[in-house]
Amino acid sequence: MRVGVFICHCGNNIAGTVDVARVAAEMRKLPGVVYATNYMYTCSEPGQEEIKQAIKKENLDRIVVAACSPRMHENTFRKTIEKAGLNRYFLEMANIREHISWIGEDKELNTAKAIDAVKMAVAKVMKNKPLYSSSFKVNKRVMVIGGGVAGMQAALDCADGGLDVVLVEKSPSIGGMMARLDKTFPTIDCSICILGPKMVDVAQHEKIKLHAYSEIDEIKGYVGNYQVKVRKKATYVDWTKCTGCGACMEKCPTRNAYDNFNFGVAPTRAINIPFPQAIPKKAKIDPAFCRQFTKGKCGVCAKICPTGAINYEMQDEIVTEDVGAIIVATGYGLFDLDKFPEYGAGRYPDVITGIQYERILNASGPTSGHILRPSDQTEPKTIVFVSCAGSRDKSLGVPYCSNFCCMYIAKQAILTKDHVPDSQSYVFYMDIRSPGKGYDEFTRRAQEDYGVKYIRGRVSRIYPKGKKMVVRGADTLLGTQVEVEADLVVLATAVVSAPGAAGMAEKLHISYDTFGFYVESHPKLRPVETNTSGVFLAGACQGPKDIPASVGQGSAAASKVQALFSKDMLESDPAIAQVNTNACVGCLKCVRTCPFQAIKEEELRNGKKVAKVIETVCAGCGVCTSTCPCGAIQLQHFTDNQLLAEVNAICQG
Amino acid sequence: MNNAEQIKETIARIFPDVETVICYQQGFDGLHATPYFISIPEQVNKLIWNPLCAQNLTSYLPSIKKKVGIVVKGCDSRTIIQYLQEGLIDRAKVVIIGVPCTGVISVKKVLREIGHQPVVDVVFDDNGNIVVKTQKGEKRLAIADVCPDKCTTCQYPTPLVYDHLIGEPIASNKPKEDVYKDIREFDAKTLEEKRAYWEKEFERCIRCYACRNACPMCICQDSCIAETREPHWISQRLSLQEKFMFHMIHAAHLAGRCVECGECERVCPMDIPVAKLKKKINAEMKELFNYETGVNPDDKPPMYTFNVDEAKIKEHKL
Amino acid sequence: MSDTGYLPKEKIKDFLKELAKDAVVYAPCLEGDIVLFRPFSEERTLCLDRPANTPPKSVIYPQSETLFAFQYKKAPEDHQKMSVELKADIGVPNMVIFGARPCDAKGFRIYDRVFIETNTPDPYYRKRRENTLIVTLSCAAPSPGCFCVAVGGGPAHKEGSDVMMTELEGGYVIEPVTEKGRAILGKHVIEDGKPYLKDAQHVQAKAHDEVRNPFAPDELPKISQSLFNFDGFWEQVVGKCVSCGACTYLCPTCYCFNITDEQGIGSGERVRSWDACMFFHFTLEASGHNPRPTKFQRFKNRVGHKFIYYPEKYEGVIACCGCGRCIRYCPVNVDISEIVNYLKDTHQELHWASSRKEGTQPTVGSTKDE
Amino acid sequence: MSGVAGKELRIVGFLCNWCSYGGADTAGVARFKQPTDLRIIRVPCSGRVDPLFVVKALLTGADGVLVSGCHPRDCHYTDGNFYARRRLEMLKRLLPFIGIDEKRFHYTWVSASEGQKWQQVVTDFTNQVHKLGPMHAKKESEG
Repeated sequence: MRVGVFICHCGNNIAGTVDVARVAAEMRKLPGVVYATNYMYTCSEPGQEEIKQAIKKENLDRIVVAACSPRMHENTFRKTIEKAGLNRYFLEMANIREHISWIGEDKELNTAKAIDAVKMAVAKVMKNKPLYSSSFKVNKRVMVIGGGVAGMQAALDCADGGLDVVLVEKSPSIGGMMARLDKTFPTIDCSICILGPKMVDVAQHEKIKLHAYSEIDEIKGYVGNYQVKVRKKATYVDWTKCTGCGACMEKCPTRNAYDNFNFGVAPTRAINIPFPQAIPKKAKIDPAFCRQFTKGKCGVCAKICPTGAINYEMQDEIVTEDVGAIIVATGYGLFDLDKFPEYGAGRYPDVITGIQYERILNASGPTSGHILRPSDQTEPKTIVFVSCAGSRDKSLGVPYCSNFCCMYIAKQAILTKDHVPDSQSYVFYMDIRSPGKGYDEFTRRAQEDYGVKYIRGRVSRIYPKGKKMVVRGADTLLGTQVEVEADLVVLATAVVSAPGAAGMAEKLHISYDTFGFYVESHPKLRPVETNTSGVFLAGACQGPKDIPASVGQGSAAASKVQALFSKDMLESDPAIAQVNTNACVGCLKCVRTCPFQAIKEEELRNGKKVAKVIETVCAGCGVCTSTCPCGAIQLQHFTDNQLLAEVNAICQG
Repeated sequence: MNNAEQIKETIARIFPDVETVICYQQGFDGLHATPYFISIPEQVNKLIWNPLCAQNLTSYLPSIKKKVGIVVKGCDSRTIIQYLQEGLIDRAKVVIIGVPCTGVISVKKVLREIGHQPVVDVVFDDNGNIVVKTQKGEKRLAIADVCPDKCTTCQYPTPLVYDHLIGEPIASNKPKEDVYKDIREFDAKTLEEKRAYWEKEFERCIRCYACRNACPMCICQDSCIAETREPHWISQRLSLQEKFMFHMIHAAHLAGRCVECGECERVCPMDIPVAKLKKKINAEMKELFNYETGVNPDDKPPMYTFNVDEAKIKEHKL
Repeated sequence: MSDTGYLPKEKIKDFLKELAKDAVVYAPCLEGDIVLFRPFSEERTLCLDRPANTPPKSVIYPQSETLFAFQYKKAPEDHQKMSVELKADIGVPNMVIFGARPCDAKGFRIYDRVFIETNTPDPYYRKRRENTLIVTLSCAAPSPGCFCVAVGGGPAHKEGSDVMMTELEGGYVIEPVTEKGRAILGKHVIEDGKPYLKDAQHVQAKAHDEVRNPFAPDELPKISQSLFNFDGFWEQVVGKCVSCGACTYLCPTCYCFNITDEQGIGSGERVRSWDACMFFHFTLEASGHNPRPTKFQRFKNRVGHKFIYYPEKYEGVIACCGCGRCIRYCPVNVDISEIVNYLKDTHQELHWASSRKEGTQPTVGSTKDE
Repeated sequence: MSGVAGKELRIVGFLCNWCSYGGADTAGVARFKQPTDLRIIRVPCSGRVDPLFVVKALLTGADGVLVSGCHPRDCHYTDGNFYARRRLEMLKRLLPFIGIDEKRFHYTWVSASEGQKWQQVVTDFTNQVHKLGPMHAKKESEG
């Protein structure tokens, strides 16, 4: 065996706190290691070239690269050695940057640790075996989960690229949060005016199949071959018959149903079409409010419906969609108002959230675009906006910035002035965050042209005084207490992960962070990929994002899918479980524990019963290997002997 | 003995439905019973049934492909149930002759009592005693005093599964809470004491693998990782470390599977209390998952399943 | 100096201490309820009233021994050049096995033929053997299952021993067997044993009569080849065998071994360790093929080795000393003497042959009575 | 021989690739300083960690072993860490029975985003093992 070891300086990142030359010198002493060197930037082109040259010149057959995390560059170096004629699995990486040089302060200890890490990698690489991928067919259909602006963009880009798209939307209409906004910053475009045509494009695109009011029940399979069970929730209206005429909604006797679309700013009917531009424009019954369901009698809509679309007996329907990739664009949620007792939110009708104010501003909203405060439907003259309502507050579990509130507050303040010229808006803020193109100019316009008063400080309490709401806070610039008597208070509530985000991640086998936002493959370089091959992210499900960023990610995710689908066949990861039929005793405990049902029983020609791995289904977790008592089923590249070699390298030296 | 006659009758009846019946015959001396494979009914006359019939015969079942009859005691029947849980035998291919048991004999304990003398004769009286005659005289021992430890806390004297039951079922008269009493007592020792104890015991191990091969749940047998190089868990050195590792492998692989038949301990030529490790794990399985091996064929062995929320597993704090 | 010595019982510890002055003395000691050969020291409890559970074979032929250690060395000036440095240590102290039984001592003679009396003697075994004095205690009574007299031995058989001791009421009569053993008589605590020799011989003769001979009236068992080669026979007689290694590891005459390289990073050891023909891995080939995949074939080999192959090679000497351990400690009490007895019986042969012809299951148990 | 004599003890870590190995990377990227004793073995999933690896390490020279995987429900392979949890809990309870302090073995869940938690886990566990001292030297003095 001829192992070559390459120790990367990573500039000063590693060499600063690890004596790389000494590590290389120690490696030269190891049997099997015939070449060890250190290099400034091993991942650079000349660095990779050096590896290739050394493989040829020194006749190396196994390579250890000690550098950054394998999560960063394992693939890079696998390709490098492959180009030099070695099997890609003859590479091992020792992570001496993230796990050593960056976290330890003592150079001597770091160096000793690096020596161990590389020694472990050498021990392991000597046990490595060449592995070969097999290829399998890709189902070139893509599923987009979430019909907000990010999901719509992704769906349209994929469909325009010729892919069949299945778009799944949880609510009765696509459009997401953007469909609810009045105008968009910093251009003050009408939100639905720019979104509406896109929604129609989605509805009319022959390559897009839309499942509205549907949820994901189960996802099975792997990249190229997912099977997704979609639950089409019962609407109690046969959408093949419903024309969206709205007659039912008009005649519905229940007038106090909660309006999800308007975030409860005003009630709606028990049967409703969420908004005029809804896609699909179909009615749906809310059984929590419908008298037919709560009282067992009514039937008004059924009588009134001209096409006989009402069906009170309707059940959820499960459909299975086979797709090759999934784009997740499930958006975000908003911080629960009840968590601000000191702001009286939820208790005082005139303390509302930013999104509710959007609906009040919106011409198709419950007030038809007139600014009327919820308590008495009068026009407010003094309006206070409270930014960071929850955001950047560790004690509330939201230490992060919600990204776009500063901007929409400025927009809402400007719009308020447009609607009510004699009004005065105040904004309590921590910092103004306006880094986008034209954004800072926009917040300045609010202050300079629209006379919005920005007060730097936090609001401590909001309480009623007669018809007014007293907003008490600090002005940290002046160092004084301030009190503003407001007619309406708008809280810029924190952006949180979408309800059920964690459960969705679990179905998708992707990671999510402490806050429920999905984790991308790399924060810089793989922003729309996930660690699960074939699953991509778009929009605010990954973290708070404004419209342009969401749209950009939608397109990015679509292009990733296009790239993935540009091949007819995909290469499988050969690091999967393999059965040694000589050693297998056929107890089939692995069949019980495999999370993917990737193992089945097989009868050999001599009648012996053994386990068999279904290669395309095995995901390479290795649960079977640690289940098998006789070591007969081994996860390739992470076999018992390979891991024992590492253990022994540490423990026995 | 009455039971012996009944067993013989039953065996005669189940031929030729079965090809073989596994029961006991007299071993090389009066103190030993040995497994007896009967393939024609006439052989049944050499069958014996007495408290020397301690061995758990069910170990042979998974390797036998043809239809087989077997004589089982209460404790042995747990193995069969565990096999069923794990799908290791086909119930339709086993005819179980269950015999309620009031306790068997530990030959090791008897030998200790008689000073390891060769026995001349062994008889059982009607009062639960074994009378052992040697060159140096006669010794009358209460079976209860020379039974294996497992009998002292036996909860299942009557087989839990059978096709034919010999005699009347017996209920256990041993308190359930005592089953793991020995484990609790041992656990109360200091870490140093426990470590020293095991090192002293395992040092004697000669790696003959009798404990493993006699274990009904050691299904790997020829593929046991204690002997393979691929994977290579332990070396051929005879160090304490290797012996310790072997016994940990044995214990870990029996986690939630050991039926506490005590075969491993019974057969150990070096008198190592190997069953204790497994019993400790069983005690934990009971505590963690309320799981008891070999009592319900529909149970799932706890190491091959999970609950999303584990009621008894708390996250460990540092 | 007399040819016979006598060791009063009360002086036995002094004797051992005297022996221990220039040798490591292995003696049967009580550990819990079992008896093992251990380096003797004051704290240990000597146990001579029954044969030890394990024979003393590991003293001379350890269960696992390092043949040599190896280390890879890199040339300091050129790391591409590597050499292997070997280190073998066969330095062995003087040893005494005290209290072996005649069968145990006879076992070493089985090994001697294989490891010493050959063109390629084994230096490790030879060195230990040469450095070891074997002081044997004759058996006053048989142990459960033993049958030494049936395989050419006896309770006072002297082959393999350097010294033979015979227990009398007050002490041990000491008869040197070899020149090496004769030196014992010069030890301080040893008295003149001539007056006791007759008594000792009487004890020995009495014991000889008490040992069972399962093969009687034959002097040595003669095995019927046709039955030996009939698979059905083995399937019947060893169906209950669990294929463990207790019989072989406790056997004073089993000597099969395995050689493995136990490797670390940059160094390792070549280890010789006992193997057991009852294990599947004993004959497992690298290809995965196993010429003896079943326990029946393996058991047949064990009997064959002891009663056919070894005698064929070494002048009719049976490689079994009849100590009975494999019977006593077998988890399922497989009785090798019973099996050999079947094999030598010509009537049995006829029976097995006829049952084979009829295609019926031959049955051991029922024919034994016929 | 791992561990700088006198300064370090030998601690072996088994980290799942998707969460905890990433969490350790995140901690590194953020330069969260940690004790240097830990040697990390990357495994695809905590479900790959046979408890016997832990035993092997502890018996052959490790003073402490740390296993870390994805949080329950967040396993990249759905169920791997659920199996790991049962197996490792079994081991945790068995160790004191054979005379090994269960504090020498810790299993926990750290996600790829929890760099800070990782720093805490490594620091606390290393301190805990140091408090117990070297396992193998102690054994010699016992014997």
